[in-house]
Formats: sequence, structure tokens, C-alpha cells
Amino acid sequence: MKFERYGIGIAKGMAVTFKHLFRAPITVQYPEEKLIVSRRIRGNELVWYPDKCTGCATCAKSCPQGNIEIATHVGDKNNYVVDKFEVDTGRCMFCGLCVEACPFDALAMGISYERAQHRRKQLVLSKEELQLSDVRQPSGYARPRIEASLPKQSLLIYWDKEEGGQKLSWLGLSKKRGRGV
Amino acid sequence: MAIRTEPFILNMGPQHPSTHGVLRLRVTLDGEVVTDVELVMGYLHRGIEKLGENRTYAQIIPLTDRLDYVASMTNNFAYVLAVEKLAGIEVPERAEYLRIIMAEMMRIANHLMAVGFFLNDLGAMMTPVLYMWREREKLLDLFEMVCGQRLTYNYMRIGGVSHDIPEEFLPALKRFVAEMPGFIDEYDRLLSQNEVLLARTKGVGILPKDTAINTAASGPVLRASDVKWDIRRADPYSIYDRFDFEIPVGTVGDCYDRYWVRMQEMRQSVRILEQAIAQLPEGEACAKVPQLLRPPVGEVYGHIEAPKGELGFHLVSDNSIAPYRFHIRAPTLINMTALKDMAIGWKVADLIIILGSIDVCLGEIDR
Amino acid sequence: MTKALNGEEVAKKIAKKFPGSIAAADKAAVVVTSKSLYQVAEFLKNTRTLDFDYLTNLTAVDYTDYFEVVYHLISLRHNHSVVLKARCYDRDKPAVPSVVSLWRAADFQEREAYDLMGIIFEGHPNLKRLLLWEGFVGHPLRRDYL
Amino acid sequence: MPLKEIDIAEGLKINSLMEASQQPIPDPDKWLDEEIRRNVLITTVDYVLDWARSRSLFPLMFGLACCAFEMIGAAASRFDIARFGMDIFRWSPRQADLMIVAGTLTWKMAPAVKLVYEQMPEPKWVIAMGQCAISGGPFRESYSVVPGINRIIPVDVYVPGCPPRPEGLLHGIRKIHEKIIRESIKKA
Amino acid sequence: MSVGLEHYLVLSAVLFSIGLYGVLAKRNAVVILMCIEIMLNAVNIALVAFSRYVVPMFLTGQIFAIFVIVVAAAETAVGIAIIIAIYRSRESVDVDKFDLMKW
Amino acid sequence: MFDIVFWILAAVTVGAALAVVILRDVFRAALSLVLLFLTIAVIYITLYADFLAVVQILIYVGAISILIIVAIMLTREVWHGSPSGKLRIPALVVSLLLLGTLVFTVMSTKWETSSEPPQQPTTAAIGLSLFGEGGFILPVEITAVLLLAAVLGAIVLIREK
Amino acid sequence: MTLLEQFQLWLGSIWPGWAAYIVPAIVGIVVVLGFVLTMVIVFIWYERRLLGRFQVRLGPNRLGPEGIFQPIATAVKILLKEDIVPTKSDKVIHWLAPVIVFVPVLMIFAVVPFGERAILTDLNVGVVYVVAISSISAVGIYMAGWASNNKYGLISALRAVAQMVSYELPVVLAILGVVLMAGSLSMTQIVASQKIPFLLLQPLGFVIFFLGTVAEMNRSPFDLLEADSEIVAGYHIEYSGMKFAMFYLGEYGHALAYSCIIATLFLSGWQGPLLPPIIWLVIKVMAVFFVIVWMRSTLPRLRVDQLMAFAWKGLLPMAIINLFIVAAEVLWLSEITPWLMVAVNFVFAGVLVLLWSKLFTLGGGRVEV
Repeated sequence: MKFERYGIGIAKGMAVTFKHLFRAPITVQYPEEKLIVSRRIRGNELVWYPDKCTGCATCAKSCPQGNIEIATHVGDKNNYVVDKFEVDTGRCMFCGLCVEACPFDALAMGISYERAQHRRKQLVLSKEELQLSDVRQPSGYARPRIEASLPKQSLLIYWDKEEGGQKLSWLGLSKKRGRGV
Repeated sequence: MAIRTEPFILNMGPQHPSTHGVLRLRVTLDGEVVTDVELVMGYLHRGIEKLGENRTYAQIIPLTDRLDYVASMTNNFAYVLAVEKLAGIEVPERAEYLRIIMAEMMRIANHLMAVGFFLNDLGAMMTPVLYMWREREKLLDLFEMVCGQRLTYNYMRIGGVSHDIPEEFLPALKRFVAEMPGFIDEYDRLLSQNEVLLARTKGVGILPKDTAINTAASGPVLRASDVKWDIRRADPYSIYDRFDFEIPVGTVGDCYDRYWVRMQEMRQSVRILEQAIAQLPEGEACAKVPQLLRPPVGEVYGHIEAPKGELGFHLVSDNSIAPYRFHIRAPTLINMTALKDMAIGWKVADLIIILGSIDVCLGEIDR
Repeated sequence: MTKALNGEEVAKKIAKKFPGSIAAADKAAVVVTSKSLYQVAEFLKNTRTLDFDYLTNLTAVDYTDYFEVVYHLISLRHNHSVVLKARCYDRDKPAVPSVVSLWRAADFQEREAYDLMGIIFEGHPNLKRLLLWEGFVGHPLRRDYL
Repeated sequence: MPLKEIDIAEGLKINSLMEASQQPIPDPDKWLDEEIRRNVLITTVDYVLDWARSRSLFPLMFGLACCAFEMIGAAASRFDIARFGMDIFRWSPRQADLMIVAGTLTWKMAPAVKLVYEQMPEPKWVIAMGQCAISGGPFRESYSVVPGINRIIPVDVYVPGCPPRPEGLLHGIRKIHEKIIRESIKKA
Repeated sequence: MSVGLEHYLVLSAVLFSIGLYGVLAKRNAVVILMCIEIMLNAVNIALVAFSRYVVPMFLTGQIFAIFVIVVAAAETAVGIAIIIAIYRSRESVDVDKFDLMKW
Repeated sequence: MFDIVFWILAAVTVGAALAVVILRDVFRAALSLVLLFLTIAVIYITLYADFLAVVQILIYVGAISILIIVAIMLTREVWHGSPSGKLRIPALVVSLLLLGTLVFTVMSTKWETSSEPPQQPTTAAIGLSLFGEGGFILPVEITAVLLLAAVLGAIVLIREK
Repeated sequence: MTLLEQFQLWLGSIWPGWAAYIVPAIVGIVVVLGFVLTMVIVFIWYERRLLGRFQVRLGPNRLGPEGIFQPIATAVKILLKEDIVPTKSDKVIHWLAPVIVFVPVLMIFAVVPFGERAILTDLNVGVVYVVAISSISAVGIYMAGWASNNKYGLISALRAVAQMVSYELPVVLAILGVVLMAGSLSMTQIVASQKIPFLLLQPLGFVIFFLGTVAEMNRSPFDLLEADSEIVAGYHIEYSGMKFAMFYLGEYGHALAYSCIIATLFLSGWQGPLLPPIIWLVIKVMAVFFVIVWMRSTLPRLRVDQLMAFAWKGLLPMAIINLFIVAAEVLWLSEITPWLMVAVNFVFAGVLVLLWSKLFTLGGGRVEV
């Protein structure tokens, strides 16, 4: 192989990297600033509405892994009362098939993705833990009504925040810095 | 002139930087020259084929995501096409277009990774990967927008796609399509004429045309060896016959050609995306399909041109809700057959870039 | 568009050359006896009008009373395809001849079929487990494997 | 042929490991219940040490499957794990502190994981990233998949998700930091 | 008695003797080569010491030493080439086995 | 002060030389050879030959010892060790006799040492006497030819037929 | 007379002789060591941040202002990590290797001039001393690769030997050009004689020296010793804890040392207007290191045989020709005007590079086995 191009190729390549030195870094400084996720995000949890659920177990049947454990007994008004509704989020692959299958909109994907735990047991969510709360919000996956109420996703394609993109600080200096644990 | 030394066996992998996962190579070396390669795989064998026999047709779709995890959308695509062929299901027009858009976006995303990690194997200290990852990140944003996940999409359904696209999707995609050729040009400037890259890849790991055909190599590996065979053209599935695009082919089949073919295919994919966006019709995104599909007894082999090569699904139905037999024709597994021909006589460093130029994905090889 | 050749017509051609080699034939596929598989494959590969130079897919299906090995063949030149099948009825030691010497593409796929389905490909240069490890009991893709 | 013998020996190793690890190893989580009671003398040393350790974890690249791509995504420009001082990805277990097991662990791979874990010098931490690593995930019923890496090695932090987003992984890493800060020099 | 020429010469003699013993007694060709290097270095010490103590205004001794170093480099290159060539045909570097004139 | 330095150096040098001869592990023997070269460079410094010391490190440590280590690697004789031959006792006798003779000669000779200060710095002086007028230019040229011949010879020997 | 000697002389008047001899030495060593360690820390931070910026990301920025304390945390952590010695390794050599890699790096700084008289010792063989000392590291790397009893380590060690020995020749020849112009081997003399930086006077020599030193300090695109995509971590694959820290610091120390040498030999060292000399030196060193990081962030790695071919067929002949040209110019041109020499040299450098691009092949292809 000859160096027939006199190193022009290398020079061009070096120029490209040099140009990038003056471009804004695309980094999101995660713990302090967070991306707005998709409105249809399938976060790493499920949200269950006990009032809407009839205990029909369609979700459990549609789950590819049989991961939803549901136990019911017949109540006094000839309805099913849910005794146990348990999802092992350490096993669920968040495919969303259960949410799509639910005929009463009683199950939704959650938004949050920060669900790391120190203990394996903490990943198994009981029916109390699965309910709607401050930290457990439903996403718009297969739920168009919720979807419409969520903020727009921040996209990397739009470089400016005004257009709906993520914020880029040109110099990339860190202004916000938490205690950093 | 070469100093002959005693051969020794080097065990590369299963945890090695350049095996793109958990591939293991038993390399017999003479000095630094490779005299024999034995592939040991199965370190990611998850038994997807067996699991598929116990799941309904719809429940298999999430599993196919995890085959070639760099290009999950095309796996979905190939699978649903095979099932639709088996059950004879008509797909709405809009869904067809959406599928094509997703598949071509996926192809760009995959080739970005293939080229980037190929450069990483060449030792370019992550920079090309990170530039290309930036573009891939944009695509992942779009995928996330339509189906809520960044990597395992579970988007296609038998008879269409799971959701119609949100209204902010098309403007963003148009912007991406407009910007992307500029970025590809930039990568071209960064890489394509770089003397070091040329010196490392030109003439290295040549796969002759007849060997490529005999080993049933597919995808960019086959096309780099000057075989104009692209299933999108040779056996048009879905609505690929409506688009105008070229099939880039290489000349000799060396690592540079494989790299070059991937770069060109990205440009062609951008072209297809442009046309698909322009032609996208209104309508339903999914046909009415019974939740528990029971296809008639029979068997079908559906194949598509996945980014890595010919991805085929061989399904046998016994008219139950789960397939009787579910076989995946994984492109990279079969592309690997030719690795030995390409690698013997080259140095360890070359073996690594040859492996990188095949663009392996272990999820698909081992299934 | 890849033209799928009618199995019956291909079967007729094969039968003319190798009488008694065809076990069954329908529109979709040609089923040959496992004894004559290698000759038929050679014939399909080397005949000018057929010219199947590209072995796309090789797999095996367990129909509980017999195993079926399926070959999907394509001719890149004529752009047509055919499905070739062979059956073996022995459950303990199902065997078909290997086609690695014709299509090297069969190398890993035959090893995979051996590994997961337990079909022995006679004449394969290196027939050992591909995905599972030595010492794994059974062949998981058989229907009777739990 | 010697290669054949190597294969058989490896197969035996896999089978014996399979038999030996039928029960999960309990999580090393006692520290969660303990209150922080530290010797005055050691405290400063502890503080400096934990400060250094938590802020410059060298992760070991252990991408097994899909999750590896989100792990690389976390290292790539957009999420840039380097901000936490983790930009030096080591491939040699000897120099790593944190093993991020990203992806499905099969029984065939298990001896390698165990070996690599044992090769890492103390103190070391393990993140199980993704459902497959936590519990086998979608492939739990499969004949060749380890149902959770806590059968093989102790896990400090479980990051659920299939695969988790890069932010999810970063959150898991911050959980590891939390643990390191609470640890005392005596244990290490 | 402060250190003078004699000390260096004795040191040189000791090193030379050790080298000689190695050359005579050792069977590994590479080790023999190493012992030859020791002997050459011993000679160099003597040369430089003479230059320092006997004719300090001229540097002839040092120049001789430089020549010795150059020759030693050439000798090592050729010596190692011979050893490797022999090793290739005989699979050994044991000098006791180099008893044939032809290899 | 200077005496102590000399004695330490002498001890290290002799020890390293003995290690080269005695050690069974060839790789370690080669490393003690490197140590020997380094101490000899320091000995040169004590003799006011600074240029020579640097050359010693550059050529012996930087090139020759590495060449030897590579030869050890390529011939893979490390595991066989470095055994002594049949001639061990005669060799010991011969070298001890030689040592005795040399030491006796050194001690019994009356050396005519000069008390002039050594020339400093040496680099320019060496250059002048090598290349200057009335210098050693002819030997330099001959050495150059020798080096060339050695390189060619080495290549020819290593080359595979 | 250097500052240190002056200090010694002054001390000799009030303290006994041995103290006056040892104390200044210790003071000098401590000062230089302080400079080196600070600069190494800065270098690690600088490279990580700069590499981040080249790759459109941020790099470490959370520890202290803009992440400047990051290398300190890294260093503290590595130092206190468990030190593993593999069972089958050669314990003594395994222990010794990092020392032998690290110490010569520090020894180089003995002859780096930080100011007009601020130098540890003004050796009259300064430049050759630098080359000689840095060649010792190769032995250390070889020992590390050998003692680890790891095949990757061994491959890396073999590569180290080939690479370092090969690139020593062009480096020395390029230095000779500088020496011819300066008329001295002493570093202070070389700096003093650079009215015009030698970068302008012999651009070709600079390029050869720069590439050669980048190869000697094993940085991309010549980082074959640690080529992590091929041989994982190379010679230090089995090292952990303190010993790994020594390799790690040694790597950056090496980079710092060679950046200092390049700045001294070709960029007129500490000389510069207005600012104090040490600042000028730091600025120049940073500029040199910037280029090194820039190359690292852009270029793919060469293959072993290409690397050797580049040294023997590319750099070595060019260095020889460069030496001839410089010698001729020193003989005939230097009296007239230095600027004519600059012009002539740039023309020569251009012509030679163009010519060599045509003539020279990187060699190495498939081997029939």
C-alpha cells in the first residue's frame, strides 16, 4: 500500500475532528438535567388502577412470560375482587402487550426508568406498590388520552431548545453540579 | 521474509474487546500470523427457537427483538412478514409504508454501528463510533417516539404496526433525512481516504466471489464481493418494488469494500426514506387480526434483506396458536462460515478487522 | 421476484436422472429419500438449467414419527428457488448425508441441526456441538425434550 | 485431538457449575440496615478513600447481549459516563472495580463470568443490568440460560429494564456510589 | 589505599574470568553469547581505566572501547542469527548437540 | 565517598556477572546481564567517561540486551534452563588460574599512573580523535564495513529458504 | 552555572561538605518531582477533557472545578486497590517491571531545562542521555509482558521490543540534525542557540522526531502495545493496584517527558517574551500534547509490520537525507542568513515527503500458510 495521497486523507480526517472541537457537546448532564422522554415510553414499571380492574386476567394471559400473578375471588356483587396482583419487574421485559390487551384501561406502562435497587426482592411489586402515586405516573403507551396530556419529547435532531430539542451548552462547561454522589 | 516460530494457540474471547459480544475464537498463531481459526459460539444461546414453540404468534414478536439487537425493527419485520405469508393476511397501505420507513431507519442505524465499531477495531479510539452514535441516537429518539423503547421496539404487529406515528414524527424524520447526507459526507472525509485506514483495509481479508456464493454469505458481505444480490430487488417483499434505489457492490471483496458498501447503503436508505415519506398515505395502521391467530397447516419461509444480510424465518404451523417449528436463518451465523477463508494468513490485527467488517451480532448467531 | 419452482416439475427432472429417489413431491417442495440426497443435491447444483448455487437455509423439523431436513436452495443466476426435503425415520440415530462439500454454507447449519435436533450428517468434516456445550444431555429442539 | 479434550473439560466445568449454583447467592445488602457507626480515627481516611473510590470507578466491559448496547450508549457522547470519572473502560479484569453484567448469561458463559469476577481485585462491585441478568428475563424458562446472575456472583445493584435506558444505568451507578460512600475501610 | 588503577584492573580480571567460566561451562548457546558480552565489557573497563589513569590527556582507551562496543553489537547480531538458524533446524540451542559440521 | 561508590559498584557488577553464569532461568540471567551493563555504565562515569557511559546504555541496554531477550523468546529455551556442560570443573580451574595470573600480574606490576586531571568533557575530544586529522578515520570506516557485513550476514542467516 | 550549583556553592560556605552536596540534590529532585507529578495530573485531566471535546461530549467534569480533581481520585483509588500477583507469574520480575518502566521516565527530567539556569544537571551529553535512558523502559515493558505469564502480554512484549528498537534510530538521527545546528549536545546550549525555533529551521527533522517519539511513547496511532481491540491491555494486562498505577503514571510521565523534549529541541524550550520561562515551557508542552491527543482521537492504528515498515522504510531514510541536508547547510549556508535556510528546508521537506509518498510501500500482506 502506497501513501499515494501524500497524507491528504489524514489531513482531511484531522480537520473533521478539529471542527468537532468547536461544536457543542451533545451531553445531557443526567442527574441534574434530564431528557424529556417519549410520550409513549415504556418505562421500567407498570401502573395499575384497582378501581378500573375487573380481575379478568386478560393481561396475565397475554403476557409472553406469565409474569403477572393475579388471584381473585368472587365478591358479593358477583364481581371479581383482586386479592393479589403482583408483577416481578426484575423479569418483565416491558413489551407492553399486557397494556395493549387490557380491555378496561386498568393497566398502563409507567414513565420512570430510575428503578435500580439494591435488593432483588424490591423489584417484585405488589398491588399496593403498583398503584398510581407521585413517583409512579402512567405513560401514554396504548393510552392516547394520557399521551395527549404529556409534554413533548426532547429530540437530539433539533439542536435548539426552542425547537423542542435538548439543551446544548456550547462550551460544555458544567454550571449545575450537585454534590455528585 | 518471515521468521518462523513455534505455533501457539491464542484464545480470544468470550470476553474480548473485539469479538462484538461473546464470540470466542481459538486462533492458532505462528508469530503473529493466523494459521487456523476455530469459532466457538453459543455463549449467548438463549433457545429462542424452543421458546417460540410455546408462545402464541403475537407473543413471539418481543422475542425477535432480541435476536439482532442492533437492528431489532428488521427482525420484527421479517417475522411478521413470514406470519402474514403463512396466514394470508393483507396489510394496510399505510402500515406497509411505516414498516419500510422503520426498516430503512434501522438499516442506517445498524450500518452506523457496523462502520463505527469496525473503525474501533482498527483502533480509532472511539471517535468514529461516538460520531456515529450521535446519529444513531437521533434515530433512537425517533424509534422511542413511536414505540416507547430505544432498543427493543416490539413495534410491528401481524397485520400492521402497533401504533400510528405521532404527529411530530414526520417533521423530525424529514429533518433527519435532510441532514443525514451531510453527516455521511463528513464521515467520508474523516475515514474513506484516510491513508491508515486504506493501508489497513485494502486488500485485507479478500472474499472471492465464488467462495462468497458457496458459503451463502449475504448482505454487504456478499455485495462487497461483487455479487449484485439484494433481496429487496431480487425478491421484492412488502412494497420495495415501488422505490427507486441502487444496490452498491464492491469490486474485490476486501474489508474496505465491505466498509464502502455499508457507507453507500446508508445513502441509498436515505433515498428510500425520502420517497417513502413523500408517498406515505393516510389510513389504518393495522389490519383486524384475531388476537389468537391460528394459521392453516403448512410451512413458510419468509426472508428479507436485513442490514446484516438475509434474515429468514422458517415457520411450520399445525393450526394451533403457537408455531410448530420456528427456525431463524441468521445472516451473521452463515456469514461467519467464510471467516476462516478470509483470515488465514493474515495477522491477529487483521483477523480482528475482518471480523469487524463482517459485522457480527451475537444475539443473532447464537439465538 | 424470485421464482419458486414447482416442486413437482423439479421432481420429474430428478426422477428422470435418479429413478426411485423421490419420496414425495408437491407444489412447494421435493422430498427425496435420504439415501439419494447427496446425488440429488449435486444434480441440482451442477445442472445448467437449475444451477442452485446458493444454499439459503438448512433446518430440521421434528414431526415426532420422523425428522425432516429442509433445504432452501436459490439460484442467483436464474433467480429461482426450490425447497428440498429429506426424511429420516430413525429416532435414535437419524442420519442424512452432509452437503458441506457442495455448499460450504451448510457447515454451521448442519452442526446446529446436529446440536439442537440430533440429526447426524454423515461426512461432515467437524460434526460437534455448535451452540451448546459438550456434555449437554439431549437435543432441545426435539418435541419430546422438556 | 487436544481441542476435543478441551471442549469436554469445559463441558464438565459448565455442568458442575450448573449443579453447584441452584440457589441464588444472598444480596450483600446488610449495610442497608446498619446505621453508620464509625471510628473517629478512621473516618477521615474512610472519607478520602470512599471519595476516591466512588468517583473513579473503572467499569469492566462485560457486554453480553442487547443491554451492552445501552451500556455503550451510556458511555457515548449523549450520556457520557465519563462525567462520573468512568471513561476508562478496562477490558482486563485486573484493573476494573465495577462489573456491569449487561445481557443474558448462559450456562456456557457462566464459568467465564465467575472467573472474571474472581480475577477482579478487591474492592469490587457488580451491577446486574437488564432483566436477563437479574432473573433470566424473557429467557428464564430456557434450557441454557442462567436464571439471574446472582446464582453465580453476588450482585450489588439491580437495574431493571429490557434494556434499561442509559439514564437507568447511570441511576444504578449512583446507587453503587451510595453504597461505596457508606462502606468502611475495614470491610474492604 | 584509595581506589586506583589496580582496583579497576582486578575488577576487570574478575569479570573476565567469570565470563570465561561461563563460556567454557555453559551449554546454552544464548548464555554463552551473554558470557562473551561480559568478557568484552571486562576488557572495556580495563581500557577505560588505563585511559583514565595512565594517559588522561588522550582518550585512546575510550575510543578503543567504542570500537569494542561496535564490534560487540555486530557480533551479537550475527551470533543470534546463527543461534536462531541452528535452532530452527535442530530445535535446540544446546551447544553439545551442535556436533555436526552440517546443519 | 568515591571509594564507597566504587566498592558498591564492584560488588553489584560481580554479583550480576555471577548471576548470569549461575542462574538456571535464562530470562533472569539476561536481566542480570542488563543490570551488569547498567553498573558498568556507572563505572564509566566514575572513570570520567561520560559519553562512553551513555553509549554503553544506549547500545548495550537499549539494543544488545533486548536482542538477547528476543533470542531467548524465539528459541524458547527458557524452560530448559541453562545447564552446565561436562567441562564444568576444568572450566572452573582454568578460569581460576587465569584470574590468579591476572591478579598477580596487576598487583606485581608497577603502573606508571599520571596525576594529570582527566579530560572533560569527552564528547568533543572523542569526536576529534575519531574524525579529526591524524585520528582513527580509517578504523571507523573499516568498522562501518564490518557492521554492514554483519547486518547482511544476520539477514542471510535468518532468512528462510 | 545552574541555579542548583549556585545553591550548592552557597550552602557549602555555611554547612559541612556532605550536607552541601546532598541537600541541594534533594531540593532539586523534590522541586522537579513536584512539577512532574502536578503536570502528570494535569495531563491526565487535559487528555480526558480534550478527548471528550473531540468526541462531542464533556469528559470528567464533576469533581472539583471542571473535574480537575478527577485524576487525583483515580490515582488514590488505584493506589489503594488490591494488588494481585498471578500464581503462575514470575514474582520478582513482576514486581520489578513497573519500577523499571517508571524510573527512567523520571530520570529524563534531570536534563530538561525549565529556565535559563533552572535545570537539575546540565549534562554535556544531554540529548544522548535522554535517548539512552528512555531505551531502558523497553526492558521494563518486556519484563512486564514476560512475567505476567499471559499470551496477550507476551505478544505485547514482543511488539514493544520491535517497535522501540526500530524507532530509536530515526529519533536519534533527527536529534543529530538539531545537534549539528546547535553545535552541542547539552540541552541548555540547544535552547540557547534557538534564535529561530528549530521547528522552522528543520521541519522534516521535527516531523520525524515527533512521529518517532509518539511511537516510542506508544500513543495512537502507534499504540500497538496496548492495542485494546487486539491484545486487550497489552503488557499490563495482569497488573492491578499500585503497580498498574505506576504503568499508568509512567505512560503520562513518558508523554510529558517527550513533550518537554520536543518543546526544548524544536520549539525553543523556555524561551519566549513577557511570560516567565516556566509558563512558556508549559504552554509549549501543552501545545505538543494537544497534537498528540488530536492524533489519538482521529487516526486508526497501524499494523505491526506497517509500523516497522514505516520506521525502516519511511522515517529512517528520510532522517538520513535530512541529516545530510542539515550538515551541508550548516557547512555552507548558516553564515548567510537563517531565513534562507528556513525556506530551503521547507522546500526540501515538501519534496522529500512527496517523493517518499510515491516510493514507499507499507508492505506486509497475506502469508501463505
